[in-house]
Amino acid sequence: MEIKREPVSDLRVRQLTAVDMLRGDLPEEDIERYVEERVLTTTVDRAVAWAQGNSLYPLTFGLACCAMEQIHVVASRVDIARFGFEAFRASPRQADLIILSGRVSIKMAPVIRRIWDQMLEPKWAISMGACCSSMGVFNNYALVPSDKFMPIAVHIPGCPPRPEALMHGILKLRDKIQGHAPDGWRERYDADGTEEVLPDGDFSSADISIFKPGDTAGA
Amino acid sequence: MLRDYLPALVFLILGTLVGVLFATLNLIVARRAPNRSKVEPYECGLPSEVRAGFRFGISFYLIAMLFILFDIEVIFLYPIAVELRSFGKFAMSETIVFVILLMIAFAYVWRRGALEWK
Amino acid sequence: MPDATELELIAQELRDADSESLLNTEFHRGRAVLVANPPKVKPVLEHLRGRGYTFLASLHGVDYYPHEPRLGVLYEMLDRTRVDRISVKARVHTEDPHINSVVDMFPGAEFPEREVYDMFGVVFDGHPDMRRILMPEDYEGYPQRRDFPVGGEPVLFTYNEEQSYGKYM
Amino acid sequence: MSLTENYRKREESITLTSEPAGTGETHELLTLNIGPHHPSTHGVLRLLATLEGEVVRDIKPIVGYVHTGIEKTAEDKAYWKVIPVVERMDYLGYYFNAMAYCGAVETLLGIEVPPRAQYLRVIHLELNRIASHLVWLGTGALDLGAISMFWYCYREREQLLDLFEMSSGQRMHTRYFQVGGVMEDIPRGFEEKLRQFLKIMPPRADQYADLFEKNQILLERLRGTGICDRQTLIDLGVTGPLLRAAGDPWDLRKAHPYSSYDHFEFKIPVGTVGDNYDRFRVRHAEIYQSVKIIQQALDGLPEGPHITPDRKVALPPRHELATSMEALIHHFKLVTEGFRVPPGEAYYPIEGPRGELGCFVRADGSSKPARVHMRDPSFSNLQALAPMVKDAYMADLIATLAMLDPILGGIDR
Repeated sequence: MEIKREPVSDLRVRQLTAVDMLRGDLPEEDIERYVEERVLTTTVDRAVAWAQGNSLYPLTFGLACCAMEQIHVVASRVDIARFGFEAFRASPRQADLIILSGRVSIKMAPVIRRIWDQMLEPKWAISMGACCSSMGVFNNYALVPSDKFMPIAVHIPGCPPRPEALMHGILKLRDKIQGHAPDGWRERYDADGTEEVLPDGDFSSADISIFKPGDTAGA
Repeated sequence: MLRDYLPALVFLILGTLVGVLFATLNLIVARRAPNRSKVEPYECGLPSEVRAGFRFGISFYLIAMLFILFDIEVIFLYPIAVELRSFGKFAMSETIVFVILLMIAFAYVWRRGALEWK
Repeated sequence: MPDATELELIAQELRDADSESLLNTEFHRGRAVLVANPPKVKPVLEHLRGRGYTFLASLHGVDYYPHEPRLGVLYEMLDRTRVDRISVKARVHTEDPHINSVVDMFPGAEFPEREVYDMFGVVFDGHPDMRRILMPEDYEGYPQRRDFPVGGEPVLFTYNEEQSYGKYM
Repeated sequence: MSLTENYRKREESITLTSEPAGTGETHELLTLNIGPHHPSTHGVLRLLATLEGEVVRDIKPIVGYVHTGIEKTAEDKAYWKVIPVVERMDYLGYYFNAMAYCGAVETLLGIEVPPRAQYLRVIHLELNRIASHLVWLGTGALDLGAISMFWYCYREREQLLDLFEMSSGQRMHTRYFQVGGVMEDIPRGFEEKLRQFLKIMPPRADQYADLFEKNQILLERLRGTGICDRQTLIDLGVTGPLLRAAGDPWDLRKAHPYSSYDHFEFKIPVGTVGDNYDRFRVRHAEIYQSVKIIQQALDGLPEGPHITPDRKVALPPRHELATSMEALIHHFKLVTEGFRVPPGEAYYPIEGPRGELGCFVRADGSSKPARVHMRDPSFSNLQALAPMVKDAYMADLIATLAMLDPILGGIDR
């Protein structure tokens, strides 16, 4: 009489391999594959980057009209708390992301540089809005583009950018922190020949700072 | 006899270990990149206006002491409140005496006007 | 708004009180302006306050660049009971840009006068705290004057990429 | 002498540390910067406060940290290109800035705004007043610790910005007002959405009142603090809710009606004591009045053009360009050089959410304004901060600043 054997379930197979593995008579490469499936191999940096990326503490810092849209990012519709960034810290000592939301006047630039210097080390800066990235609507004597005195990680266009745009910018920063940075427009459209012509020598955007760190002339 | 004090000893050691660890871990692991303005005090983004030899007023100290006094009183009530049934009547009366004593102190402080801010 | 005739009446009163206090009166699109002689601005404002214009709505500077005297200071007076507005204009040269401050009559004029000094360089004598208000303390030049360049960076194109001052710091 | 010492030397005139450490009755005087970057200064305002223990003895507001030279940029643009620049001054009352500027240019040009455009302008002005008051209420209560008020206020503000986006395409700085009227007529679904909003707003405003009136801490902190009598406020040039809270019913919408405000029937909330609690009640009551105005304006919205038919000032509609030659010439003239305004000066005051917002425009006959100056209410209201908080506690300073509702974009221009 034919014993009706039910199909060998995947669970059954896993139990048998586990038993063999425990008894030690699993062939060599099967052990390798067995461990491979179960252990998430990573490096310390990627683990730290994963943690930092997912829990950025922004600084309560608003300059002008973009700050009004930045407040909307915290409000209930475009809720930044879904991604873990809603703990806005008031003091630069506890914050690791500064969102420059608004126009940076020449009187405010040394103050911002000083706050940036007083933030602790894994720190990033988002320049929100056209006025902050490139003096936007007011190309005049009173404004300073923020990447002239600060290393900026993400520029967000718009005047003011929508809260969703700021959210998108912060998520782009998170990808950048976690190692898989989205490629900029030059890579996306492989626009070779439009690279920024920088003078030779090692050159980081913080070096072209008009105001030396800690210098508050005019504050 | 010594054995039943072992948990307290282990608890003590673990407490100090964790305390010291949290205090010093930052000094060991943290990435240090000091610059001129990072070491200066943070005062709303400007060089601090507070002069070096500034002496805080006595009222702050007074308020702090009063707070500690009455806060510790509340902390003492917690363990009693948790295990009141097993302690029995004696603990209840003991707590009442304890609270009355502190109420007297509170009345004295209130009448002397130490709570109003000068 | 005081209509043309009432403006002339006020002007006539002022001239009777002090002959060279008023230089001219302007009436355009319903806006009455008394052009006052700069040293005599305070008596004119005092007289207007007597007539009921007790609220100094606004005090601001204007640079009449091609026409001399260049720097103008305008006082917008408001009579709150009759809801009536009149303006007083005083024009000074850039060589000696001095005018009396009205802070003792209208305490609200302190910030606007500092702003006119900051933007145009008109010094208000008798002002309690004559300093720049909007620009940094050590900023040279008066930005709002017509001959002050608007500044800002030239927009970079391929033909003027070389002169971009961001690069050759 | 390094720059930092030099900085302190030059700042001698404004810091009180130059005198020897003056001692008050019980404490040594402390000069503290409630500076540009501070959670409760509603923008980049720096208050140089001299404290004696917890009591504020003297306060010096120092502004200019967000000065953008807007008035200088406006002199470099054609008349109708100045509107986006001027709108970014007081970034919570952008419709008011545009209204003041367009009013001034229209008086200079002497053109008549069609009634439909006036009604549309009143609707958007009052919606913007509600939005500005919601930001004041949300962040003001946040400063005093009532965090939940922030979430409720910003729920309504999101709906308001949806309405702005529906009528003009953008949430903020919409450039909806044009010289001579409004840019576009309102789309089809706008009226229903606006009526829906008007139906839910008053009950929502009652919710704010419940959150505020039953919160004993807030009432304790607001009643009797930051009092300033009427005469000092008038001398300092203060207008708007601050002056109305002190008992003076001065509102330009009633005193000097512009843009057909006299067609609507609404009341002016006026306080009695003039303390922070009255300021809250006045602004909160203004939300209801604005809803009433919008309701009447929406019901009585007249038909007709949404912008002045005068082709010298307003762009001709697109479909006309294909057929008529004059429209093409007008279009070309306006787009390239813009319209010229005959020489003259105009000062056009309107009632902003914070007080009298007057725009002074001087025209020299060219197609660019020779001078644009905005008399911003917050600029004068900030001067009244010192008498309000003299000899008050530090906590009352924060409450008074929250109820003063300064907007630094308007102060620094």
